[in-house]
Amino acid sequence: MDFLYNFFISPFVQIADSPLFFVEVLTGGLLSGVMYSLVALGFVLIFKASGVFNFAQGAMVLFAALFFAGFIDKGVPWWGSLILTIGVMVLLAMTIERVVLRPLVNQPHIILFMATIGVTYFLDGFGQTVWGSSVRVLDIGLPQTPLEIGGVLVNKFDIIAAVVAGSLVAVLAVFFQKTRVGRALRAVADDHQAALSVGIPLKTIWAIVWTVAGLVGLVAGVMWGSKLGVQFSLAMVALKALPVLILGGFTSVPGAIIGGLIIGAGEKVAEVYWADAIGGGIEDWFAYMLALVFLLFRPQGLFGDKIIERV
Amino acid sequence: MSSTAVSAASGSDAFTADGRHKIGGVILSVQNISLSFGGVRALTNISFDVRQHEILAIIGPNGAGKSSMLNVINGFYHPQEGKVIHKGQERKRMRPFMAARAGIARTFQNIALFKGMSALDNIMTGRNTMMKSGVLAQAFYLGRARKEETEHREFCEKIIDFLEIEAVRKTPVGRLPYGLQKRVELGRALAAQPEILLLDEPMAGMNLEEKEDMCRFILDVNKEFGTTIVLIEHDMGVVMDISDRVVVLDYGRKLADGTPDEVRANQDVIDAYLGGGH
Amino acid sequence: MIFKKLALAAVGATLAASALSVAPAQAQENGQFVPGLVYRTGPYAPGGIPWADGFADYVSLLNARDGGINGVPLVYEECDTAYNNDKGVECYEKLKGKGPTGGASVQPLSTGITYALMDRVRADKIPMITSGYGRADASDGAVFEWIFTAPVTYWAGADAIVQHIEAQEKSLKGKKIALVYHDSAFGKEPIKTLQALAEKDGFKLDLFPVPHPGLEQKATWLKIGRQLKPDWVIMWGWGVMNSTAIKEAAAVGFPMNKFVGVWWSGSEVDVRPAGMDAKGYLAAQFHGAGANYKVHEDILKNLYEKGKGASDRDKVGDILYNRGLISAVLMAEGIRTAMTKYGNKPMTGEQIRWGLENLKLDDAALDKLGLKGLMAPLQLSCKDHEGGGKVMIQQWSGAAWTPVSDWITPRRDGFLTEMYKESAAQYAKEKNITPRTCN
Amino acid sequence: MLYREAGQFKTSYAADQQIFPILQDRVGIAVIAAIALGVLPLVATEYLTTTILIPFLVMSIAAIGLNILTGYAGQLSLGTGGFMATGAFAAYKLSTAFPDLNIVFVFLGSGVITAFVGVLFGIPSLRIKGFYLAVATLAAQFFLLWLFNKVPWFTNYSSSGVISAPPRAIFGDIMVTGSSAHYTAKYLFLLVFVGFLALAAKNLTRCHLGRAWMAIRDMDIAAEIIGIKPLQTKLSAFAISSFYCGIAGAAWAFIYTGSVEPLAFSIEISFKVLFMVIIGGLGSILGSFLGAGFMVLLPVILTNAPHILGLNIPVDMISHLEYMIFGALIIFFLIVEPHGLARLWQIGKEKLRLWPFPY
Repeated sequence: MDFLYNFFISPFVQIADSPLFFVEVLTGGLLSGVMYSLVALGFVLIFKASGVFNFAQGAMVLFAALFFAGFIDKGVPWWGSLILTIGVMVLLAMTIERVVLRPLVNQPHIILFMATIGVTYFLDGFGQTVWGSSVRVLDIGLPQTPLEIGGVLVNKFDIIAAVVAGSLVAVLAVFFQKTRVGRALRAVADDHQAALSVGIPLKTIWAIVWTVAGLVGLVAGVMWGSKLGVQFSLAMVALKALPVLILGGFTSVPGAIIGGLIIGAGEKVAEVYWADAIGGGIEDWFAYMLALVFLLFRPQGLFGDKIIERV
Repeated sequence: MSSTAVSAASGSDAFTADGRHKIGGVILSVQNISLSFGGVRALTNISFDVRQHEILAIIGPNGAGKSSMLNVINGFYHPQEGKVIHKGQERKRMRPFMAARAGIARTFQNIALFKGMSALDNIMTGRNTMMKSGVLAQAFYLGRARKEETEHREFCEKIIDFLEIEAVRKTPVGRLPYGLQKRVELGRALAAQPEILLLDEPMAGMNLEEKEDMCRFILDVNKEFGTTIVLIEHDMGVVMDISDRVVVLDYGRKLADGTPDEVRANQDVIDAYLGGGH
Repeated sequence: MIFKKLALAAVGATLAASALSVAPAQAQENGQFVPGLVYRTGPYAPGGIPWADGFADYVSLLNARDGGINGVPLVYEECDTAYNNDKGVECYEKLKGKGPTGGASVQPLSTGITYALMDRVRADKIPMITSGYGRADASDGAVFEWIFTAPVTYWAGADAIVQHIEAQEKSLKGKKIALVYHDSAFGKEPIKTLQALAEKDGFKLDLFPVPHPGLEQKATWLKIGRQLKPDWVIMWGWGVMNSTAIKEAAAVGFPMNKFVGVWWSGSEVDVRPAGMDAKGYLAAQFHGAGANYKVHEDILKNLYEKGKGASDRDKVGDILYNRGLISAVLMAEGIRTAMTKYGNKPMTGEQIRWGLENLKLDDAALDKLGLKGLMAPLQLSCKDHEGGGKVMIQQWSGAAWTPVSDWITPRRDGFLTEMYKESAAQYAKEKNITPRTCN
Repeated sequence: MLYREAGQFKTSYAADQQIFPILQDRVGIAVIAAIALGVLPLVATEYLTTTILIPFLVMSIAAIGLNILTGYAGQLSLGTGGFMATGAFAAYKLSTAFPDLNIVFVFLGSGVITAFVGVLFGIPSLRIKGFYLAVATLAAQFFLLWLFNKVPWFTNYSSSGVISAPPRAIFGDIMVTGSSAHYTAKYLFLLVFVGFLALAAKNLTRCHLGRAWMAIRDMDIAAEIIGIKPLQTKLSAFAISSFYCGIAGAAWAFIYTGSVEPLAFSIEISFKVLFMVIIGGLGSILGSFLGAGFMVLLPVILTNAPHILGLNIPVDMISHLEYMIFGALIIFFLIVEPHGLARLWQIGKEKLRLWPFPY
């Protein structure tokens, strides 16, 4: 009985009691969801263009953040570090394309997936070899102070993160819709062979898409890094992005954003209101369960390409 | 070959002079079938009967809805209207595996073999529905499991002999040439000892010699086991030679239904189909 | 293709060859072998590195300054566990048999590895020292013959923190205290003690588990800071969870001077990433901070001025560095005590256990070691493997940790000791251990 | 020449359906079994047994389990760690609730319990496929760990949430778990267990259940059309795979480490087992062993290699290098032989049939 009350009644009583707090939790959740979306975006870009489930995206976030923070620590001004890190990420994308993807072209998806886990290990080791394993403080002057808007407490940092994510999506949209390279990327995403037959070089496209994913990783790395400090644990944000990915669909940029918002808001509301009923610390699995429930109704995610079965 | 495949018919009056099973009553009947995919009509108001022991060909140009028709018959597609009556019983909405268990087997237009498995294993999967040994018996290869494996293996070896693919029985089918894959697929369907066998373009992409072999196999199957065969085929020569009756589809509608000679004479068919290409 | 084959053959051959030769090489040196299970890599490396440096530096100091312990040199070898249980076991198995007498003692520096090694050290007769981590009930030496929890356990730490809060609040009756903890064996250790204290002192305890690794705590802190509004928050965190918690606490406006972390949540690496938000944050410690002790002077003079230090010079005296140092002191003094009975030669694990059980570090001894003020006096026995260590509360000023309390003595008699005994008895029953009799 | 089957004629289908139809294979297996049972226990040091042989055997069970699900039935799973944890905690509950229950039945029982849990989390596989399913199985991984962490009943209300294996014996007084168990006894007990499990897995995969799995893997729609029930087949794969993973988890907790907390079965374990399966060879029982051996040996070798070569590299650098080499080797192996070590072995055998003649 207690459980039923705690599960079905008490949370709603609490929400009704203090709607302002609910709004606060919801806002907080949506804003942290944006941070997940930032990471999920990188996954989507690569999957869309090459069908590779790039598990190394988390490691790329860490890698980019390590180099960025590392250059700043070495006394390079932030814009210099940014340029240098972009250079590193371009180099990384080209290397991955040459060393990993090209020899594995036409292999089953699971083999490519495994290869990206190999890349994850390599990057984790390489980044730490170069920059060490200690925490690096990354202060790019983002305010952390709380802000009250109409009685609702929000964090300035989270708002900035949302703005950054929004701009990133806008930039990506322009890139995909308006530029020649972007259109080529979309063509490749739709049909590899058709793209090849009209003369779009797959290798270049892959290098470009990995670069773009690397840059998205850099943005995510800088945001997460200035939140948590740059350290090994940053690579684990990938695990927060995966439910976002399946919820939104592997192939959809808007899906990554909407998925992030749903997951972020869902897990915060659940943790605050339902922890009494089922025990706390549920954020770890709740996002996955939420995504799973959505998947049972839409096996391709909210915005993923429809799966057509035929014989 | 074992005679377990022979269904109801028995006695000498069940056979024709050349040793075929006499064509019997209606075994499967499709009535007023309409099927559409998100507004696109694939089949419109189609009705025809399949009689026991006959070879029925479904012909028609590309996109006429032939494969969709087979998919309706074996329960993979669910028509919005109409019904399928199998052995006198109207069929409820069902999953495809139920059709297989009710004695309807098929092959596919684009070969749908299990590429990672050997030819023998592919054919053995055709008999999976008949194997009942439990997990533990299988795990330790004891009693029933061992007996079953050996018995069914013997049956499958007969099919392998019949289809003349002894040399490749242990080869993964992904490595076999196209013609042999088609044979293995036929073998897999035969292994289930079906009453009705649906063949979706069994001769597509074959050279003359391979086609002749395949025709021989189809006729032999029909003759030896009395298996009712519904096949889709583009090669008019083949269709007219081997089938007892022909159903002609065009743009999801039925144009004609009758013996090869009747169909050949049908003006609609000549206009829509034969008149064009042939 | 030929290249491929050659390469494969080469890899295969290397694997085969090395597989045959992985058996641990026996150390030839005629010294006391000291195994070091450390983690300088992995998600918790920021905390593992300074500890390992402190431990290594003290061992090097003994060798450089005194030629070892009573003339027996210490042979130190590290193995990286990456805070990973199976790697920890592998390291332990690799190092335990080295040297003429085997590993002197093992300090796994992880509650998970501690659990994984508990059965093994008993079978191998190697003392395991878990300073400020591991199982609290292992303080009962009658059941846990080979495990030493000196100077303090988590339960003692929890009690000391509550004592400090009581001292600030005068009375705890009706107060609300929240525990934010790493949802693991480590984080759950203090719960039992705090629940007992809540009942005794009449405060209300709320539990907030944070799933590993603790990157996201917004919901937790919204609940604490905006809904529950407790009087105090206690944190049992580790790794990235700490700095995240401090930031989120600041984001909901929770006052830092009402926020106390356990010693694993109270080092420089935890507060620095949080920036100025962390100013005023409190932490319980069982040792002092900074490099202003005689032992540091010796380390700087004997090691760093000769370029032989393990760490950066400015990191000497960091919280976790000092903790590693103290862990090394306990082991070294255990060996030294053992030598008083068994002679000046490399000691076996059993002899070192005797040494640890007869270890007495009073003010005079600490002064002689250059540790006066860095840690509280200790005395261990067969029965008591914790030794009466004390806890102090320190505050982060934005640049350094400064003490804000005196040494607090955890209430062991009649409270913690009883709890240790009860819990140890249950363990003994489960494991079919007959407790030995201590006299 | 060495590996020639010419002259070995099969006169019946039963003979052709033996588990190892070729004489040389039978001899090889016998030799391996003799070494594992007779020689290794005598010569292996404690270090070799406890840090290489035992984890190798434990991980082999898990790899066979995952190989059944992913390699044979084609369902990609990242929930192995969660299922192993289920096995460990089930074994703990069984052995503490029924102290007189023989350890063999404790292990089997924990496998059965895990099988049920596996079926539960396998249900979504009917609708969800590929990477979507892989990520969805992470729900099992995280939820199960959380559950064991959260509900004190699973740990018999231990305050820390850690379980440790109670001492148990087989044949009256030979201890195989707990601190007083001799490492050789543990090893032999586990070895026999693994032997039976591997044999069972091999048999299952060559009987009709195994063919149904592979049919679903290779082309699920065609499989359904020829009469294979997709739900039952997928769930049976989840059940049997989880059975193996459960026993692996129980063996991990009881025989390898002796005590565990749920975090020991974190997602890293799931990835590790997946690596074993892929490096060893999808759809190969032998490959499961090869993969497990590779993954257990590689880190040990990498950690010890600098020492053996006489290089003095700081431990953190070794660890970093280990990561890099590990990652690079995985990519290297995938590029050179995406079908895994088992395929390499097969190619080797084909070469040996002809050797020393080129054709």
